[in-house]
Amino acid sequence: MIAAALTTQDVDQIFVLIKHALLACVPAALQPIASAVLSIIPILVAFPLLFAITTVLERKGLGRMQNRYGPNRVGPAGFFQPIADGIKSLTKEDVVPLSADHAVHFLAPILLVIAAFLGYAVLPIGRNMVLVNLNAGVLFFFAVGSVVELSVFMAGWSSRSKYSLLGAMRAIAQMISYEVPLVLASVVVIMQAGSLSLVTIVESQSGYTGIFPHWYLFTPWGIAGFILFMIAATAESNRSPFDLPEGESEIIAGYFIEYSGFKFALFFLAEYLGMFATSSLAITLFLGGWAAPLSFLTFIPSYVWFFLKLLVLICFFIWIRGTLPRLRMDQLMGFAWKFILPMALLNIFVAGLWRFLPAGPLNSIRWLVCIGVLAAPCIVLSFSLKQKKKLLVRTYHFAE
Amino acid sequence: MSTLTLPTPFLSPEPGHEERLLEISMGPQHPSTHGVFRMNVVLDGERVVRLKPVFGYLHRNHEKIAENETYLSSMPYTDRLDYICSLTNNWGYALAVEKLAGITVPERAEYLRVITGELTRLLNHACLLGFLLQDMGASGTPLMYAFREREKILDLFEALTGARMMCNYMRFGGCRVDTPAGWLDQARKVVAEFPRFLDEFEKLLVSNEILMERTQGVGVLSRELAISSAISGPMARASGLNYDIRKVDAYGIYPRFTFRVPLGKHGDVYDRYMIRFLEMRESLKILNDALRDIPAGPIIDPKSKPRGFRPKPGEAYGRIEAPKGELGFYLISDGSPNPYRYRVRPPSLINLTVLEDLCLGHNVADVVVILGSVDIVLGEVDR
Amino acid sequence: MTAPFLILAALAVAGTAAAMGLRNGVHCVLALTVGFAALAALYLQLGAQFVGFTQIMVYVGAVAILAVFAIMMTHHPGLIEAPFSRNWLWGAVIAAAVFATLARAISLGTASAPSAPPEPSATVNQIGDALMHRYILPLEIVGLLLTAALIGAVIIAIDPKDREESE
Amino acid sequence: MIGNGILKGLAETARNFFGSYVSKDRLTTVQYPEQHIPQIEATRDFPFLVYDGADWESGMRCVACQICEKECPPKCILITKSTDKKPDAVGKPQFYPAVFDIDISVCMSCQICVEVCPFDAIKMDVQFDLPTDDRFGGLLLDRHKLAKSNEYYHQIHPTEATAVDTALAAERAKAAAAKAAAATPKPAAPAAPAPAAPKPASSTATPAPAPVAPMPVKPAEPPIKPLASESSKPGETK
Repeated sequence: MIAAALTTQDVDQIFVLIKHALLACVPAALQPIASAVLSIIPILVAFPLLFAITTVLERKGLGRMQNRYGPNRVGPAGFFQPIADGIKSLTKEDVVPLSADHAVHFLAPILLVIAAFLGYAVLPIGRNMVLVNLNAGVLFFFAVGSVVELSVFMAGWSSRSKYSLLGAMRAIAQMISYEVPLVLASVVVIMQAGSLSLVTIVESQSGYTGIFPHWYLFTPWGIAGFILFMIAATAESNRSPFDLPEGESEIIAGYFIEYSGFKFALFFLAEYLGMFATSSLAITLFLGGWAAPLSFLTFIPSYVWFFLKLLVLICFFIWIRGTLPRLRMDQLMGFAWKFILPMALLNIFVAGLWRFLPAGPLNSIRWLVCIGVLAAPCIVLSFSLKQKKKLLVRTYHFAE
Repeated sequence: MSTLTLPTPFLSPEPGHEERLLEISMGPQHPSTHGVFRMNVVLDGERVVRLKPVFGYLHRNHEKIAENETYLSSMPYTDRLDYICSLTNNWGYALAVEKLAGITVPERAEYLRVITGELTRLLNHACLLGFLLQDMGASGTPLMYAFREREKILDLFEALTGARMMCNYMRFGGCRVDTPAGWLDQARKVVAEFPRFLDEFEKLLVSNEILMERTQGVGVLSRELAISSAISGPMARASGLNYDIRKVDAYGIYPRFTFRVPLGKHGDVYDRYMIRFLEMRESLKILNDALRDIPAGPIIDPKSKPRGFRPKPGEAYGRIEAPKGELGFYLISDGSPNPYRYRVRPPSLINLTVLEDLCLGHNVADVVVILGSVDIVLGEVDR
Repeated sequence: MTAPFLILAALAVAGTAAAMGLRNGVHCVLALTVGFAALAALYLQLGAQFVGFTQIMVYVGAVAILAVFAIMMTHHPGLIEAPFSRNWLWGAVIAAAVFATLARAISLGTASAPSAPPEPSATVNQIGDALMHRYILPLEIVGLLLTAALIGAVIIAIDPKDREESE
Repeated sequence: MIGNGILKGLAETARNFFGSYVSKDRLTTVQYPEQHIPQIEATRDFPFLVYDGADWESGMRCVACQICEKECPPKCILITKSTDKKPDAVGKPQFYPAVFDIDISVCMSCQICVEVCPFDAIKMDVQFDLPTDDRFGGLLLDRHKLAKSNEYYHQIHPTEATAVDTALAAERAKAAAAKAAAATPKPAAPAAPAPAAPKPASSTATPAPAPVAPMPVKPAEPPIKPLASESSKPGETK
């Protein structure tokens, strides 16, 4: 009976409706607090759960790419593995180095996790499902992201270990370097949408032409911006091939080498939360947020689309991790400052060009011009590398 | 951060910079030191200013033990030198003893030695490339592919010798057992399928830009330094040194096979990587020929006996082209059942001597990659 | 004076006071960061989102990190040997003078008038408009200055050996 | 064009990802406690002592000659000779080991003892799951623990065991003939009749296996410890 009464719109808004129903039971004086709690709890549940699922997916996916099974012992097809891991990390001894700065050492993982969670406050997870619709949502997101750097430094410095210090230095340098292109890559969207509010940005992409959506991805600057954003996001969340701060084969675990037990798990949690958050931002900025990819698919609830898109991006991250070797520190910085940053600036120029070039019948010319401007430096770079005989597959001669 | 003063560094930092140096100890417990190897690295930022290799954590007194054992009893110990390539170690030792005692090897045994030796080269190079990429942070994917292929070769070894890694297969004057029925066919199948792995590997990583960026121009070993430091094996050949003992000494029946020796030009990590890659293709040629031509016949010289083996007084140095380089065994006999002197020339150790020269001025991350490209096995370095 | 304001103000004062009082340099910076964050929260409370988030981004994300790096680069990371100068009396006099000036300015200013807080009207759009129209020249000058500083920093950072090679 | 190699690599890992669901060749993992790889006949692990007949003590082939003790590279064998004698596998009265210990925590499975044994008394086992919670005693196997029947030997190394039996039967026949020639009133009664001694296929006395059996041999349910899996087919997850 209830199922019959529910329209697709109700299903779409079911969490919002439940929240309102629950709020009605609370005395009016407590309603602001209750509202906040009811909004925060789903996020505190959903994303750590996603973290748990991702760890299994990642291990199984990597395993399959490497022609292994991956974890398959705990629960059905190994999907209860995170529970076992969680119990393990909770019951492990918490070793703190004797010379460590205990207070800072203790605070670092907590601050890191808090910072990682804060970013979700402005992300619209579904239609009408955003914690706070801030006027300067994008700015808030990046501001919170900068707190991560500080906590990484706290972790690395307070451990009093050379490896952690090296790892923290690498991490901070990398995060600061890639934050610039990350922001610049999102600036194009802000320019187009004319707002820093993520809700407005999603709404501005919500129309359809025929069955195809108006995502910013389907513009030249959108594609370029998305690629640049994802590269920067990979680096920002310390994922392979930019996982130098952890650099397992070089500096073992980087800034959290001296952590054990649950604190170690917190670092992993924060890292994955950061990855989800930046991916979510990418979805919001370029992939239409919670909007359905084709107009006739709108009957599926918006939050389902959001998480599906997120899963696709996560799988892409896993795929990249299974394939590529790691860059070196100087190459990483060079890549950020010499390639990604100029390309992001060029992309802003292209976005302006796109805005002022006439649309309509000359649309294809607009496309060609924009793509040409973006592709030219890449082609020049490839050509000049060839001229300099760099990055070439060499030929070898043989002695009989 | 520890401070230290430098006596006479190779690459001296700017004056006043000494205090900023960071000395870190990589190893003996470290994910990418290939065993229990330690490097005391002095860093200026992330740049290596000094590097001191520390080894001996795996020292097992191999040479002294061998001097107190019979000749035959040392054979299983040679398995444990370079524990990835036990069969080539066996071969080197058997060759030295055969030289010492003047034993000949029957034809079928020679073929079996070539087949097992080249299979060993395949698995060593495949694993090395996997490990090298693991050191570069490729999350184990190439390594797992290499291990998948290695498994097939190890199955062959187990069927032939009874053990997967510690084969203990060769004897003075031949080999211990003949091939079981169907072994040669299975070996042919493995060899025929191996190029598929090489193609896969090539597609996966040979043209990868990140790999090239990481390896080209890193850890350059000049031809002159390679010669003056007695570097051998793929490492020397990557520096353009045409020195392959299979060609130079023409030991065993190698002259019967046509194969080419790939030579590098730059001597950097990328060349060392590619030379090994190309060598695998050449090994496959040898294997195809050997598996086609292997004759029937005895597998061990009838004069060779397991008990009471006493070579006449004298000395001998037998060497082979092991996958890692020139593996030599030097023996002095005084006519007793034990060698009077037993000495191994391990390719890993001697190739490792240039590590500091290769690493200076590079990054910590490069140190790991350079060490990986030297291809060491600590069982052999420390003995 | 609402409760959130009191808490945040207390946090800001405590953070900055700890930054002066702590003996460990890195601890000082971390305490200062707490002060910055509390200040940012105060801005947010006043409805100035842009300023608040910029405060976090610039001060917590950049300035604190910069300060930390500066401390690490000095010879003795960690302990500061003599945190109190012998001329502390002069410091106290100057601090008192500054406080008196500011207090007088505030007490004379219009802000002290106990009127209802104005509606927060400075949206991001308006700030952008103001920067791009009215204050375009100062903005460009600041941008040029920062670019020059950036290039200068890069030149200083280049290794002398590399510089010789490139020349 | 830059980025080409990276895309090629991505395509390759994707191919392997899907390939691992389709091709057995790609997913070679054997899930150990449930699955076992087929036993390879030549496999060797730790030595054991062969006995003929039903009684391990009287049927033991070892004559305590101590050659293996001397030749053992890591010196993990300890033998004490008996004071009295008992008939050996051929029927001659011989010493027997009063103590025969192998410390398998020292043993390196090199098979030298098997090679040097003139009596085919010590052979290599295939059993590898020998965990124990007793660090010192548990891994020190005495002669009772080491003694395994000839039937077991046939199960784990059929080709080799057949060759050994053939050679032993020939020697026994020779010994019987010698005894008959010496006109002893009592005919030789071997301590243990060779179990189903097959017809001599070759007259060589070396234990070189004749290339008869196909290479990977699955033992037909050995009585000691089932090595073959009883559970799911390989390639299946739980």
